[in-house]
Amino acid sequence: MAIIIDNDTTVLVQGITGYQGRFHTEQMLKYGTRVVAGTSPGKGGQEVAGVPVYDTVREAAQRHRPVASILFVPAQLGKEAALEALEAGIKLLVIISEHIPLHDSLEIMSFARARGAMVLGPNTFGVISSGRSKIGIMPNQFFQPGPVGVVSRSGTLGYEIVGAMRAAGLGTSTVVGMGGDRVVGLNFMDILREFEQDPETEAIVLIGEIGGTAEEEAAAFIKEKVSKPVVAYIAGASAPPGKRMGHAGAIIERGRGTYAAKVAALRAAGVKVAELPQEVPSLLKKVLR
Amino acid sequence: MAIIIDNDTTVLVQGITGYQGRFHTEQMLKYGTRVVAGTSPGKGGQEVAGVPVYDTVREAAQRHRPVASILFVPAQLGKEAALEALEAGIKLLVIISEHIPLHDSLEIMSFARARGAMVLGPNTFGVISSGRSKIGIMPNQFFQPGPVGVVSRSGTLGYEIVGAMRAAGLGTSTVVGMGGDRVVGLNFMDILREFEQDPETEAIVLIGEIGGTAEEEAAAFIKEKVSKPVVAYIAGASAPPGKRMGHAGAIIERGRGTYAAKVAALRAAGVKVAELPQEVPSLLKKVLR
Amino acid sequence: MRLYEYMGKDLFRTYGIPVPQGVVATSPAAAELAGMKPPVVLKAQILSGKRGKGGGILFAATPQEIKVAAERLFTAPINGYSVNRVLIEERLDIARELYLAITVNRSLQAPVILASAQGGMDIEEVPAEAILTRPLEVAIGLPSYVAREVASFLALPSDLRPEFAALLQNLYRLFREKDAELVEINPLVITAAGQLVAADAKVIIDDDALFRHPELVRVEEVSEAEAKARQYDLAYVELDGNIGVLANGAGITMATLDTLQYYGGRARNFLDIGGGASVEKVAAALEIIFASRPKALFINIFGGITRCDDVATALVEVKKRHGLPVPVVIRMVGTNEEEGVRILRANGLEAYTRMEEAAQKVVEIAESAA
Amino acid sequence: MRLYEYMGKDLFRTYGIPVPQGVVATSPAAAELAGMKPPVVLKAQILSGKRGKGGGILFAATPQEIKVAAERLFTAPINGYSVNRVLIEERLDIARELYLAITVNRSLQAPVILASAQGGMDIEEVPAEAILTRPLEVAIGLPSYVAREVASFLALPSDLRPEFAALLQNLYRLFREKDAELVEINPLVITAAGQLVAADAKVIIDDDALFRHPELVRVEEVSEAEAKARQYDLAYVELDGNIGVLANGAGITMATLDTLQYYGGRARNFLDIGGGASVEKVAAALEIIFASRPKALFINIFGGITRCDDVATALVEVKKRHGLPVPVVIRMVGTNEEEGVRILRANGLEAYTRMEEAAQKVVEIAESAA
Repeated sequence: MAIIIDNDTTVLVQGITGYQGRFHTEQMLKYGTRVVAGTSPGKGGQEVAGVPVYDTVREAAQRHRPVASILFVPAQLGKEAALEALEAGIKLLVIISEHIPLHDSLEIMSFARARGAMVLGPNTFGVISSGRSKIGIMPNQFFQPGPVGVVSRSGTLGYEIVGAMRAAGLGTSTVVGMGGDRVVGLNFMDILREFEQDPETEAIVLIGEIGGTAEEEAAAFIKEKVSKPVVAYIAGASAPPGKRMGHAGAIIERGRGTYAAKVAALRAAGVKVAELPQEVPSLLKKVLR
Repeated sequence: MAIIIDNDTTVLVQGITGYQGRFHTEQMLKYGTRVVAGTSPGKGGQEVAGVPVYDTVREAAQRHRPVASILFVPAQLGKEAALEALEAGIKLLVIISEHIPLHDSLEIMSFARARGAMVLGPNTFGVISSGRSKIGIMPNQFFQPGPVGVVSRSGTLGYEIVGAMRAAGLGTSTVVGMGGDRVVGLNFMDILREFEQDPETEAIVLIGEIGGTAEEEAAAFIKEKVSKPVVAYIAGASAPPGKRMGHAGAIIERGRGTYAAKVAALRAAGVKVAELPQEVPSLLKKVLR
Repeated sequence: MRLYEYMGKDLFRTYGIPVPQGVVATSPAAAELAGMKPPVVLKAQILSGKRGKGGGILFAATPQEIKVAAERLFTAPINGYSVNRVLIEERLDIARELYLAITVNRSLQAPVILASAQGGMDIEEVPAEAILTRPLEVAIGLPSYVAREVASFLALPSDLRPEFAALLQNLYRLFREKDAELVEINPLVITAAGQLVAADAKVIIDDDALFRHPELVRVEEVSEAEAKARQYDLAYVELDGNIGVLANGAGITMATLDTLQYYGGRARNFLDIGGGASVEKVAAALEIIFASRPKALFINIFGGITRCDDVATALVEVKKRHGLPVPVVIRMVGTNEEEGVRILRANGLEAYTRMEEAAQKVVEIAESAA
Repeated sequence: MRLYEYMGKDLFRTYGIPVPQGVVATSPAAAELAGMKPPVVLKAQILSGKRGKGGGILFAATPQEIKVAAERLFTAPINGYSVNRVLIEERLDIARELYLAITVNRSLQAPVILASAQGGMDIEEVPAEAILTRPLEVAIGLPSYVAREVASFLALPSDLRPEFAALLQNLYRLFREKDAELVEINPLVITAAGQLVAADAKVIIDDDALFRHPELVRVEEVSEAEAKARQYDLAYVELDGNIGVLANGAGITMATLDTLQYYGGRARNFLDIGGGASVEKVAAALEIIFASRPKALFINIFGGITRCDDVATALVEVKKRHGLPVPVVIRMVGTNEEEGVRILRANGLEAYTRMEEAAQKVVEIAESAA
């Protein structure tokens, strides 16, 4: 058992006929994901890589009962696509799309809470249970089974660190993308809670960045509730305040969300903080027996 | 243990300084209800029958942690009062007010579902755990402890039947008002489920009326899930179609919600249906050993 | 409050829902002068279903036929309703007829869309499997994907779907913003030219929400007595029996009517004085009932918030003012019962405590008076 | 997108939020002719905090003083910003200063009201217990009871509360309808005459939602390079170091900057080409970086959706077109790595596989060039 997804998780792809949707559907199928259906308004009846396409999520849901959905839709349509999935009973929403308006994200999260559904993202690379199944856009080749759970706010940096771990012989249990937006669904705490309970995970890597207080909250949670060793890397040590560093969420606002504050909080919670991404594997080796 | 409320249930009164609020606060206190606070905008700092009054539910909730709230507010303000209570964490809402607009009720129910809260009403007389506690407007003197659970869409008819039962020596465990509006919170099924599990309840009286399909749904539920004997009385045998018989909910629309259909469904589910309210006690005596 | 078809169509127009070209005429002469180019359809504006079967919808292919049809509609009542207005509309060239409505589902506590490809007939006669029932989340409303689901069910051609989505979303806006209990388009027509047009409009507004809709014209189809009852906030319905009924609480009033019927009587009315009625209100209620000329009056009070002495006092006052025109049978128990009975006795009136007994008595009196 | 104060106040006016009387002048002469009756306050319209401390807010009690103050504001930059507009407003007779804002709380995933009775100063300096943080339910919005809660916390006099409730509800409407990240009134003034007035306005609109707000004037405070980057959908930030950086992914780009710093270097920019960038986009990115005249360029690609060969091709094309103005250090791993390296080699370029090694190298080069 991995966290959030496993071999049996049935997946819907919203926006399956677009370039991204099509490409990643193929990649997910290759990795072993149970992609059962896709949607694309007006394209109902087509197939993508053998996966049937429907006009509406409701129709796809009634026929194939997907548990999760991954969204490859333009940002302007993100809110409707997310609500459509939630209304149709989807319990895990993976929102790849970037630039979804902030107020749209608030509505998505509000309705997801009302429906008791989990959301990853927006602006996430998704989630991968190494060697079993993935719902996301991460390159297949980096993810080898192993004892380390990884949660990251950013994609490529996550791959970079997972790649460095793999080079050092350290595989991953589940790798989770939290999403780079200001408002995202599951946060570090939610995912740490899962890793703490996951028998396959022996150590946890937390990849954060400047902006917001998610890392500080994670630190408080780790102190109280996490017995497994945690290694962290925080991006943005050199970032000036007030500038949005790529991710909508990566901004030091009014003196909050700084690198220093996050590292201090994590260290105080007993987390080993790497100064460079490449230090993560060696720190991991120290904490893993 | 009674259903829905017990001795410990802490109660807030919204609209406590009005005539109705004040009168029924006194009556509830007399009956033993733990009324811990009241609200009335602009009247914060006052007291009603020794109960402290606040401007907002949030303030009252923070200080007194009520679990339930009873609403005595004008219909036009009902929606805001209900949302205020739900937002502040109230888990049982008893809406006495009548004439709350239909779309306002829909919003209340939608938000109550999102918050996992129970709603009785609108247009209910409330709920009473005989001899222990009441949240409602029913006259105190009729309710004596006993083995019969009662659920009713209407108030006075409920009192009439409970009064007839008492005259016949039959007391009540809990008496629940479902509310006379078209859209109400808890329905017969929800309440039957509770009675079925309540060790203090040996038989159930269901008092319905024309309009809607709540009685038919109750009948289906009884057939499947209720082992305790059920006696019913349905008002409106003589009502013509298309006329609203007092209650907003009591109307035969497009041939649906008729007396005949309800009685047939209940009888098919093994329920004894009384032809006159006064027959209820004798039917009860037959089913109670 | 149910709106006349032409009022519903005015609302439709405001909300961007396409309706046929048309004018309202208030007399046959006005119909002739309305300037509608035949072929047209003339529709009696009455609040009754099955207007077509009742002869309330007529077609006219020439100006002469318009005149004849208008005269016919204005002359005789349709389904028992007299006609004050006739809607004259262009005759549509119909390719398909759909059914589309939004209403509230009690069990789901939610708005629902009802849609069927079998429009133009009574929806009651359409088999359930031919009707789509799509509940809506009030927190979300009606996003375009819901419209896509409905369009899919109706198998609409893809070029009509954007238009249909806009129509359905506008209909929902109307439903919400105007506090409707029901908005129904039956039939929703697809014309031979491929246009969507609402050929009929049934809109019912929630009476409890009228206070926030001063912009809506009030449709009053109530008697003088009903208007007076509304003024006193009494729930009153005229019926066709001969026993006047005054009771407190909707459920018990219904049960009172049922009990009378059980013993062979028929109520003249449903009148619920509600909880905690004042002396003045009860007196008004009595006057409304007496004005309907029943053969007897049955007062059934189960005192709770309503106090027996208040009801007794009101009855005695009316008696002193005008006398009691018909025999009165009183059943009275509950709050301040003794005081109430004392007041009645002091004025030569008696009260029962058992409802069946009192009901049997009043049926007997009414029978003998009839 | 942060709005100028005067633009925020225009929005406030549209939403019925009271603001001081005022006019915007674009020159000292215009300020003189604006016809504002002293006493007034003149406020430099710049997107900087702490304007007061920076000399950007001046008072004038006579027409002569208006002239002098306007000249001063237009002459010298304030906090490093040159002033193109000055807002001249009536001077308020202040009884109390409050703080009021609506923004988004990331942890709660919800809008929050922030309110304090200690207005007029930087909210960062107000102790937490003097600030009310009231989360809002988006499904519900801001009903009057929320306004009552806030008014209660601020201990507003009861006669001001209806006015305050309206103001707060209007502020929330603006926040939602205009897709704001922040609406802030600091100070919200209670005048000696007992009126509520928004003495300042800070409004930040969500850039991701600008597409649905054609009605909002675009405030552009970006360099030419930033404007060009935006056009190519590149995330670009100018910094003050001397090593140009091009990487893919926001997190890895930040980490690249941090790694350079770790080894004693400083980046000239943050530039994230995003996922799956085309040759054309990468070429544009390179041109933007070269135009900023760095001493060296660091390309750090961890290929995933982005293909190494595409980046290599773009670099080679730019090289062929203009030559490479500064030394380039490349780290390249991942998708199509081998093909990318082959293209580079064929054009006399080498690539590292380890990020630290490459970072150390480029820092070294930049140092020696400086």
